[in-house]
Amino acid sequence: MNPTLKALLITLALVVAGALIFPSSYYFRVGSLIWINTISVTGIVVLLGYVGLVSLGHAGFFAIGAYAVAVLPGYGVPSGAALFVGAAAAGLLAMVIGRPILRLSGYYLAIATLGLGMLIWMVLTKESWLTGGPDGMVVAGFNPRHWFALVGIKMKSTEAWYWLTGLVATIGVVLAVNLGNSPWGRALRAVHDSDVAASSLGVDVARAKVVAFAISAVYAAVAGSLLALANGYITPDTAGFMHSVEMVTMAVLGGATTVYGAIVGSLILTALPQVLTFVAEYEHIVLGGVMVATMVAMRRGLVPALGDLAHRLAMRGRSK
Amino acid sequence: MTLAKLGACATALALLTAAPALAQIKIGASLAVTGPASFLGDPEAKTLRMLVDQLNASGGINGEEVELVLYDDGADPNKARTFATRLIEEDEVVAVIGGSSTGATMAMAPLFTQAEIPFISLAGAVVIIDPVQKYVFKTPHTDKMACLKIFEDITKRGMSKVGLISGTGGFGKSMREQCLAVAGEAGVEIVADETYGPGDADVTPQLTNIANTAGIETIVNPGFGQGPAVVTRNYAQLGIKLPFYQSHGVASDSFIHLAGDAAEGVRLPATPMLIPDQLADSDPQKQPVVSYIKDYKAAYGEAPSTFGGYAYDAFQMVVAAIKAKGSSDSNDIRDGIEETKNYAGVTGVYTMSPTDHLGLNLTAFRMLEIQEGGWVPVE
Amino acid sequence: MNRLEIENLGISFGGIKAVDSVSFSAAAGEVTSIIGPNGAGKTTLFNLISGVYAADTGHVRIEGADVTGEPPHRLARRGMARTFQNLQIFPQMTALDNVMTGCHLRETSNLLADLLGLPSSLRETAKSRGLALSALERVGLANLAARPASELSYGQLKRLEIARALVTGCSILLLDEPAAGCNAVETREVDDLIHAIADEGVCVVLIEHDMRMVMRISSHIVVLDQGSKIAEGKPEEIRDNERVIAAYLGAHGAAEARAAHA
Amino acid sequence: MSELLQFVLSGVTVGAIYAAVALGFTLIYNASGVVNFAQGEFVVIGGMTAAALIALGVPVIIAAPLAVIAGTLVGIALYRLAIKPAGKAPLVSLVIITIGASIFLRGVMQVVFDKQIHRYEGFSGDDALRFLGATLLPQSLWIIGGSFVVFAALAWFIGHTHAGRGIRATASNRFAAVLVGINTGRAMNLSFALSAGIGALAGVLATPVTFTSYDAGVLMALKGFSATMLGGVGSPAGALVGGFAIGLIEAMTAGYISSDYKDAAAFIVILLVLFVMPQGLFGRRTTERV
Repeated sequence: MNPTLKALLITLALVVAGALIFPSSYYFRVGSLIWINTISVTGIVVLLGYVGLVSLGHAGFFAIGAYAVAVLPGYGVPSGAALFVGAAAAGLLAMVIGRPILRLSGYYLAIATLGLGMLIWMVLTKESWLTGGPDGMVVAGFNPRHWFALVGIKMKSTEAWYWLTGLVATIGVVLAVNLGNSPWGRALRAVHDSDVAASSLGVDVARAKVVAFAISAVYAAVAGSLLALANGYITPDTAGFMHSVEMVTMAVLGGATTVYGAIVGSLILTALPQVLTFVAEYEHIVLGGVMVATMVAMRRGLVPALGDLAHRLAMRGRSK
Repeated sequence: MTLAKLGACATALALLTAAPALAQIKIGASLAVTGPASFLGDPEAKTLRMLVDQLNASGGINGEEVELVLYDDGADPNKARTFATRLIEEDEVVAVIGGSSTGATMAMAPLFTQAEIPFISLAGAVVIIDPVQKYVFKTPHTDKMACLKIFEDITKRGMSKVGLISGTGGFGKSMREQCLAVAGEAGVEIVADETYGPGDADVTPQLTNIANTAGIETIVNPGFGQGPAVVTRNYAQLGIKLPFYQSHGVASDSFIHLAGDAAEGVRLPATPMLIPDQLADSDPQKQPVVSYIKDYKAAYGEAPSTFGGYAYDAFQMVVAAIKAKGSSDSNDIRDGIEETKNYAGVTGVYTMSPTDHLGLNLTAFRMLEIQEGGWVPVE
Repeated sequence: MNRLEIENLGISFGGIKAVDSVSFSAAAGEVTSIIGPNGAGKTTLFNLISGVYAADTGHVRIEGADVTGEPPHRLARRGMARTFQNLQIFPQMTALDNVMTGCHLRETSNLLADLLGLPSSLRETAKSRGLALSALERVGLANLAARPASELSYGQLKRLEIARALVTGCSILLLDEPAAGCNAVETREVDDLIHAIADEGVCVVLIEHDMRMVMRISSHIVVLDQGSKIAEGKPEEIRDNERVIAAYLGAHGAAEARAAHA
Repeated sequence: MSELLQFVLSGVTVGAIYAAVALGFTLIYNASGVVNFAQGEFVVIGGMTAAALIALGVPVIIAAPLAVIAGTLVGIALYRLAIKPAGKAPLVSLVIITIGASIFLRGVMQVVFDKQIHRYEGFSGDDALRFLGATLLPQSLWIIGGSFVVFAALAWFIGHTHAGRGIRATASNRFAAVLVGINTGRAMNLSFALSAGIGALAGVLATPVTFTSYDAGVLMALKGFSATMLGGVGSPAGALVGGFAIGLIEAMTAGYISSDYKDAAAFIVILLVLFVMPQGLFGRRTTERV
């Protein structure tokens, strides 16, 4: 099947399936968080899975999107437009800062991106006249149920958010799949496997890296905007180090080489803390243990590992 | 395959969150039991668990048992909002206590307002109750009140030039801004304004700058956690002799323990919980303070902190409202809380009204001074 | 004017001259071979020519234009392509995708079209697929097109790299031990392939250890030893050059050379 | 003048802590190529264990070595249970494994110890030393001395002992090291044990000044990682210089520019240095083999 169509159908099917089985608004709320995370993690897949660059600072871009919809409406920009401004700002910042940063490799790249994220976090924390400081700020009301009401569909806010985030995530996944199978995508994946070979084929490696960095920054910013609007409140912690780590962990746990890894990783790491509330005291132990165990047992992540398993079973079935 | 997993996951969620149907009255809580604000959330959670056990042991409210549904939001507003949804939709609680932090509180408040469930926050910032929201209350004093109380003491001692050194965490930052805002009306002047990070190990550069400021008469340190203890130690290390004020953020014995001898002479506004033995027998707060401390020590082997006291008062007001109204309907409880009059809690004496969802005034704060490793009221 | 001209090219690593002032030129339609014992600096020379390393001294000219210091992707635009001694394939891609990546410079769709999956992007991909399939056909790997590159054998990967370099439409092709890991039959096929490429007018520069192959297909041979050029000339001149035989081939190699001569 | 001296002393005290943490990063990186994000937890394990023992009445002289041993054991466990089974995992997997391990250890400490902030008295008391109008806690001298002793011991160990050479050989080429008969498993075990021990020692020395709590490791790891990368990963001298540099940058910024942005200043300097020197101040410049 055409990979674009396949991605569209699978993601949409998941969105619809969730809506069909969720018994209450609470589930829709968790569902929309899963889709918001899917969006930002899909950006990580483009950066890490396609090009092989590790960023420990993407929460900074996420927060740029979040604060764009929080701050700009106060200056007369409507929320919808603010989302685009935030995404553009994140993409632009990524392009400007990407050139010098992406020359670094390995752990040096990790510390540089980490530093970038921390700097954004610091600005959001200190400049309280604009951002409300560490306690955060209210995000002006925006409710997608009104959109759905316009076309005659009545639903609760949490459900409307679920559908909106699910649809945006679907678009994000489809775009990433398109990219992966396109000329640019091949260039990016070539850089992942061997930047020397890629450049010998005419790929401008520095530019390819910057492009992927910017694309993933835009994904993070869009996710950030949606989270801020859905929560109605935002704090600088969205830019924090642990949030950056969380995004990368979701991608790697699910399988960073494929967008389906982004979906599965977001699903597991978003739902897990909710499941673990009954052992709240041990949540950290379980979460850390899951991270270590998954990486040790399934280095490439869940989706590729399960894919391999299915492949092997199929082979064995055939040989019988 | 992924679909099946999602289904399985949802089922697991449903099973795990399905609560036993024994309890009659469900009270929810979302607190920062772990994470950077755990020294708020941890004693708060312990207090609530203890109070619920006590209440049920003595027959519950109006013969009905109380169940506490408590989640750990780690002071993360995003998590808090999810738990708020869960408390409303899944757990169907009639009232909610919590939000240890301002961020978590503000993220949850709109949901409880919409669901018409009374919500008593345990966080400090004044924005929670100003402007008043119908379903949102809080028990801790505001940081603005702490500033006013400190400035009142400063002017009483004939000083006016103040140096601020505040933590960059939510508490310190918010209180710093309130202090800057009310300085003028309180008759003091902020002549130095420095900050430090929550995990900083040394703040002698900042303190050196403050001490070298011309005309400075006293120093105020808004903040909580370990920061103020580091500041106090550095203060002693540098040999600064100016009068030194801490905030209610460190009103617990562990501050004296961490700061050691350096804490001698430090003043701070605090609740009567720190001085149970020095309260007059006629003091309406004496009885609740003494019994809370006794019970908490019996249950956990350590003294409760001021923060646990916020949870104590919130819970008692909810219980009182249910008893007074003879109903566990959310709107009745809300009305009951708003009608609270002269409730003598461990934090202060509360009188709520439709225009005041905190119900405390400056008298709730006692100005204390640390002398010989103990708390002494200076008024 | 030769298509590729190397003049006094040199680089040092930690005080050791890995390549010391090497000069030679290579013409279009010919195969120029670079030989020398292990550690002679052959691959380092390739890395200098193709822009992977920045040279300390000397110049590289393509069609008379000085391209010294240009990064590899610019040189690729000027028509240079190469393969690698230590394989630089894209193991996570299929064989076909590996070769399609070589079409990068031919592809003209923009990023937005690629993200949105617009027809212009899909057309480019289809065109590249066609080119890549015929290149795979040419190197004899068409039947493995859909296999992940990581599953191919060493000899197959060597040829995969050649196919990938070919689809760039290069006018200068640097081949670093293309026949390594090939059996006799496969070596013969690679041999024919290189001949055919040169006959199309491509300037081929070859590093190879298989002396029979070098003697058979080279028009011109450059001999390196310890970073310096010690001889240069036509195959027969090199074969008979006593200095090369003594300094480079040694006793064992001398016997081999005589066998090739016979 | 006394102002400047005070800022320097503050920077050196804090910098010595960062340097000690960074030295732990360096050793593990040298042996395994892993930057261990759980390094901060070793520091906390050292501090918390010492604090718990001292609170029980154990004298410092016994509590401190026990705390270091506790850290060492956890380090070996980390290697055996998480790093070794991961084999030659890519960098990002190792980052997640070590961060996962740090979250895990934090969870364990929260249960084993508590969520309170802890401190014990400085080894030579808490009375400040004064000279030229500036002050310094005696414990700062312990920390500064400790970081230099660790640095010297590490340099000697790696350069001049059989086991140390084994670690170095394992780092540069594990396969070749096996061929020449070096027990690479032992070298890896040793480097994790030593590194954790260094971290725990840093915690034991620093806790009277920095205090400690179950979740203090995140900040320690961040600062130590920053110092490591500024100095150039893998270089003990780089770790030492990086640590002191960051401590001094923070103190000077707080003293002369703005305490609000002192942490930002450190990150800005790191970014600028890396733009000019992509391998840090003392990092090895490598040429890619193709």
